[in-house]
Amino acid sequence: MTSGPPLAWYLILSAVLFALGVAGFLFRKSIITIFMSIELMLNAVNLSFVAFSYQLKQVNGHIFAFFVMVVAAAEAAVGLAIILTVFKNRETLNVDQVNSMKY
Amino acid sequence: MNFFLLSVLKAAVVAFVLLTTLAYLQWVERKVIAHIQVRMGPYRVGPHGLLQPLADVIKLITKEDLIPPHVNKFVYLLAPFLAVTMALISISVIPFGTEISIFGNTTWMQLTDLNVGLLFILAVSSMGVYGIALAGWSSNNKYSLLGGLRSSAQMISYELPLSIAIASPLLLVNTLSLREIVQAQTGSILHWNILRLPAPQIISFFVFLIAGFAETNRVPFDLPEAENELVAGFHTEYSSMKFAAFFMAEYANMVTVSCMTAILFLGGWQPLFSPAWGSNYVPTAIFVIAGLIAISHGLNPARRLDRITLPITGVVFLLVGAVFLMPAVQSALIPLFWFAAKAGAILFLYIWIRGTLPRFRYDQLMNFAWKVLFPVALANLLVTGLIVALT
Amino acid sequence: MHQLWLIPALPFAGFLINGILGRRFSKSTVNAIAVGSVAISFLWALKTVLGLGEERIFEHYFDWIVAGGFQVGCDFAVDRLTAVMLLVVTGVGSLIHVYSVGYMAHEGGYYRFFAYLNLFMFFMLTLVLAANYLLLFVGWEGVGLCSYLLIGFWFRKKSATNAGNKAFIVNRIGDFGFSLAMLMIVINFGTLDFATVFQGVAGKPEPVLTTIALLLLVGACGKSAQFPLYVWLPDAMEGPTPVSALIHAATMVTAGVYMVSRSFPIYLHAPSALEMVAYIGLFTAAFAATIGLVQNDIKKVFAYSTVSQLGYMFLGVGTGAFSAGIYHLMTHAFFKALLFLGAGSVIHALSGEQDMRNMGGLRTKIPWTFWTLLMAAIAISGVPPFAGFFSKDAILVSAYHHAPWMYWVGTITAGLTAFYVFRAMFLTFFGEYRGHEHPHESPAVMTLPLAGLALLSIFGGFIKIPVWLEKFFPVAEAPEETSLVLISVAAGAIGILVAYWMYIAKPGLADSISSRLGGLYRLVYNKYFVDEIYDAAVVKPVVAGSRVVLWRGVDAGLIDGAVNGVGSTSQGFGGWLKLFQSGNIRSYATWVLFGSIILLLTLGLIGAVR
Amino acid sequence: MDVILFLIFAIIAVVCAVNVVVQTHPISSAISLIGVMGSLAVLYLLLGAEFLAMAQIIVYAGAVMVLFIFVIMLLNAGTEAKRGRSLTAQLLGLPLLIAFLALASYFSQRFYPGGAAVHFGAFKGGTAQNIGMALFTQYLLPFEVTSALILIAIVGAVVLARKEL
Repeated sequence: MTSGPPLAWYLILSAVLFALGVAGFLFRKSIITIFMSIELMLNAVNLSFVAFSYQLKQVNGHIFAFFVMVVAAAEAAVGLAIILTVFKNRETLNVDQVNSMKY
Repeated sequence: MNFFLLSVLKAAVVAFVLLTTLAYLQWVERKVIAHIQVRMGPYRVGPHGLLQPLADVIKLITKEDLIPPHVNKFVYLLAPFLAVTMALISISVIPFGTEISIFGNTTWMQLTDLNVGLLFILAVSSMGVYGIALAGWSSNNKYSLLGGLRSSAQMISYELPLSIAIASPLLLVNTLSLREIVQAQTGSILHWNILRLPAPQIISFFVFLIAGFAETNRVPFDLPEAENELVAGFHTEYSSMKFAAFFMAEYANMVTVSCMTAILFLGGWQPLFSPAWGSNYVPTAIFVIAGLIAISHGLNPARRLDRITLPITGVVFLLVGAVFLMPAVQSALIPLFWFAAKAGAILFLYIWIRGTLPRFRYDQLMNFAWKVLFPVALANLLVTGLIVALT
Repeated sequence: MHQLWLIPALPFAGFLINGILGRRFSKSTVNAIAVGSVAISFLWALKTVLGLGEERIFEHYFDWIVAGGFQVGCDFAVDRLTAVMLLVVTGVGSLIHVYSVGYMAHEGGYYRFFAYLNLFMFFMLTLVLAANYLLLFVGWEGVGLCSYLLIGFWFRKKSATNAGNKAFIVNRIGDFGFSLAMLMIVINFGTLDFATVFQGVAGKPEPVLTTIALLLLVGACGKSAQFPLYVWLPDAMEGPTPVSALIHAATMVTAGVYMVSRSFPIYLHAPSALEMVAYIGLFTAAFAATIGLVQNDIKKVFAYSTVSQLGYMFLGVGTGAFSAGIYHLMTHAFFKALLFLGAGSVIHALSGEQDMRNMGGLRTKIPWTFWTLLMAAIAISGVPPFAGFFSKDAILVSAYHHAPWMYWVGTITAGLTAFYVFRAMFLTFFGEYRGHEHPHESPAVMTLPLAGLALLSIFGGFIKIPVWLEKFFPVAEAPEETSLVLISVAAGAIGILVAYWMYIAKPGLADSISSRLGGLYRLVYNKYFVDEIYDAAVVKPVVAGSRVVLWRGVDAGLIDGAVNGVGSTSQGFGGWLKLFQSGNIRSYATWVLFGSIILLLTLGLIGAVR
Repeated sequence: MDVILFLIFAIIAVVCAVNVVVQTHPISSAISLIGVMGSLAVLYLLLGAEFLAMAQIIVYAGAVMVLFIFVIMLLNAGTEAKRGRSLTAQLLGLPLLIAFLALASYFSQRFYPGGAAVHFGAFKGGTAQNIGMALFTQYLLPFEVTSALILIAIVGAVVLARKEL
């Protein structure tokens, strides 16, 4: 029974995935890839929720992860619609060229 | 016996039977379509073309494996692999029959029983869309791309009514495990979900069936590969085994949907009526009648060869009928017979409809999903829920 | 179960149907719904009352408020007091609904009027049926709302909306008193239920009861237009005349009398408060009657008459003759509704003319209206055996036994009442016609209710309310005294004769008297300048205070200053911070990451310390 | 066995996640992301969250990512452009990222030191029944709010994607 991986491994995996998601957000220019990086971060957080749920032997973490999924689905629908609109109007998917919202 | 060994053995048997079924399903389809269109169908390779599938397989394997130069190679190779894997994987949770014992080991006629078996099948089938979508995209061909786009939109749209249609019978059986779903329908046809009181799921059954047709991209929902519009849709650029993989995936999906229909609505391996009323003799009766018909035709042959083949077939049928009478195998084979009969009936329906119905137009297809099937399934779910809650 | 809830629910249903869908209905449909719902409600009330014995009927529907030990239910109850009010409200209400069909026939917002009227009936019946103070208060506020809506029914007229506002605001003062009284009751009794409160009255200290009773009286003064809160009622005549008849004469304004009578156990244990009720009633009765003497607007005359008669009811209640007060409430509902409806018929006949100086000689032109109105005038003057005679007499007798001077003031007031009512009658119906419109008799749908009310005004006095309520109010009935009766009848007769003498026999005498008593006349004619005093004492300071302190000081100085200060400060910061707004989403993300690291560090350190 | 399974799928997840970031073509990133989600689903199963594992595949892999691929195909998004830059992200990004990772790992280690090992099957509270009970009793209000959110998202997506915007 001692052969299982410690809970911290799951959390570190979650942190690594989250960091990779952040990296994608920071270093990529395509809106779609950035959006996917956000999904990656959400997934990483979900892993933490499920791991904590295991640790506490409660179902609450699952519920949170479930709600995150729902929000992510809604966000994907609206976000992709926004991307379509942006592309239609500016003919680019490069976020660095979509920068008119500034001083 | 070792759990792993047993599992591997079961997997091997199931895989062999499934792949053979897939190959012969195609033969059956060609035959049935041919007879619907007053043709003979495959006739040259083996008696009544029975060896045709084998010939096809050999042909596809030995063909040159062509990769067009303009494709995205990785995705192009991944797509058929994904399609066929996702199609075959779902068979692993389907229960074919009851518990059997072989050489002292008792085991279920099912690879594994998950608590969330039904969700598993939904999950896997939802992954199936990638095979087609990616194939369409990676081919770098506008017909393929259109086929891929169409299929992803179509499959996402029809997944909703499909899922909701599944939800209604679940309210009656209160489990997601496929085995328990079947066990909950024990009894005669009146206990199957399709007719079960207090809320017969007839509407749900038809919604599921129609959405299942769409999910498998079968006629009349075969827009992703509409020949006269898109050449051959998403698999235009595929050849040899990769093409065969798509073909196999389609037939495997058909088998999965048929099995699901049988399990969810038609009571899985449960007999049509109670064994007390003699349902155990039905298979024997059917095989004996078929055997007698074959022999009587053999006595008065239409072709020369039939003088030999038909009586042999008849005798084989009679023997099979006799096998069903043996108490030792009865408990194992009779559930299997019922399950195969139900799934086979649905498969025949697939082929039959392909032989009769024309294809939808694309807007009709979408309208049908969102404006007809979806509300109907939702209303049915609501009514079922109300009835279950009130009783 | 007697299904008491049906009585208010029917008008409410009418309100909902007419209010939501009325715009699309034809007028006859609106009529059928509005009148029908009230009429059925009347029949149901009648059935309930006929089955009523000495015991009260109590129905609990659901718990409305449950907070700890404090509990308020949605309860209705019918006892003998309620029964009188129920029949008056639904009966007179039905007649006035029928009348309105004719009166409002040519008005815009037809369905709206009937929806409001039905809503009023609903709230009034809730008020009457309520078995606790809070539910009564719901009805109380609801009728106030409907009064506001109906006074301002012609909302395009500035004076109408102003009058509505005035009624609403003046009533707020009274309602404030009522609310305080309820809070006092909750604190001292722990409940608002009538039965429980009245059972617990006996053991409570008198100062507490007096405070409660006085606060309730403030509420009653507001709703029943008693001095000093009467000022809204004359202005409320801006509303359509059926509204004046129903709300501002027959039903709503009597709610105060009803409430005081309902709370009689409290008042009986707070004699000084009861005395106060009598003083206020007597003063209001005399005061309003004097104003009524000189008004020229026919509706204004009747409005001051209403205030005066309400003062009578308070006098009756205050001198311990609760049943006499209720008696007068009922008869007053009959003849005052009739007076207003008759006045409405006159106004209708003259296409909106209200000034009596432009009337005269209408006796032959609109005979139905004349004869019915005459019945009401006789009834209010206290001529036997008309309705007003019995009830007014009962009150005066009670006043005599309480304090003889009160009787004399009341009797003089009765004389004044007879005078101004007949002054109005003579100015309107006798002499030469002084107007320009062509008078025409009202349709049957208006005259039939007039006839009905006229019958009630004549014979209504024979419904012996004091007998009906004999066991309800544990107060000894004052013995009848023939001499007192004769004196009060004589006062009424003298009033009528003086009116005849001044306006028929010697026209012009009135003008010469008024010019001779110039100062006094102007004082009375301008209603003792009460409105002006209020304006100077209350309204002007409030407006000025709002302008100087709240607007210039708080709003412009403090709030605007703070807002502008925040604005300019942020502008300063923003000039520096805008450098971060590069429009590049990835640099934003970097800063978010930076912030989250700091958060993580902080939380982690806190966790490590713990 | 648990360790081996964890390591296999953790490595797949990390490799796929790295792939999401480094691939220049959106489709490749998307396929890699599906890989991450699939391996996460297996990790959920190991943690006893069987319903969530299936929901992960159905919702994320089966619906959300299909939408992504659909949009990529629709826009025919090609390889990422080289133009454009963000100085802040370029300069600060990497150090901050490393700091974040170090902190997160340090605190995870610190607050959950090695002892609590994860065994498959030790926690059985993640069945559809458990989730359903929690969702429809304790979390009913959030659940209903979620349905409103989804409705709003549908309307928003339809409005945004209309042709004449």
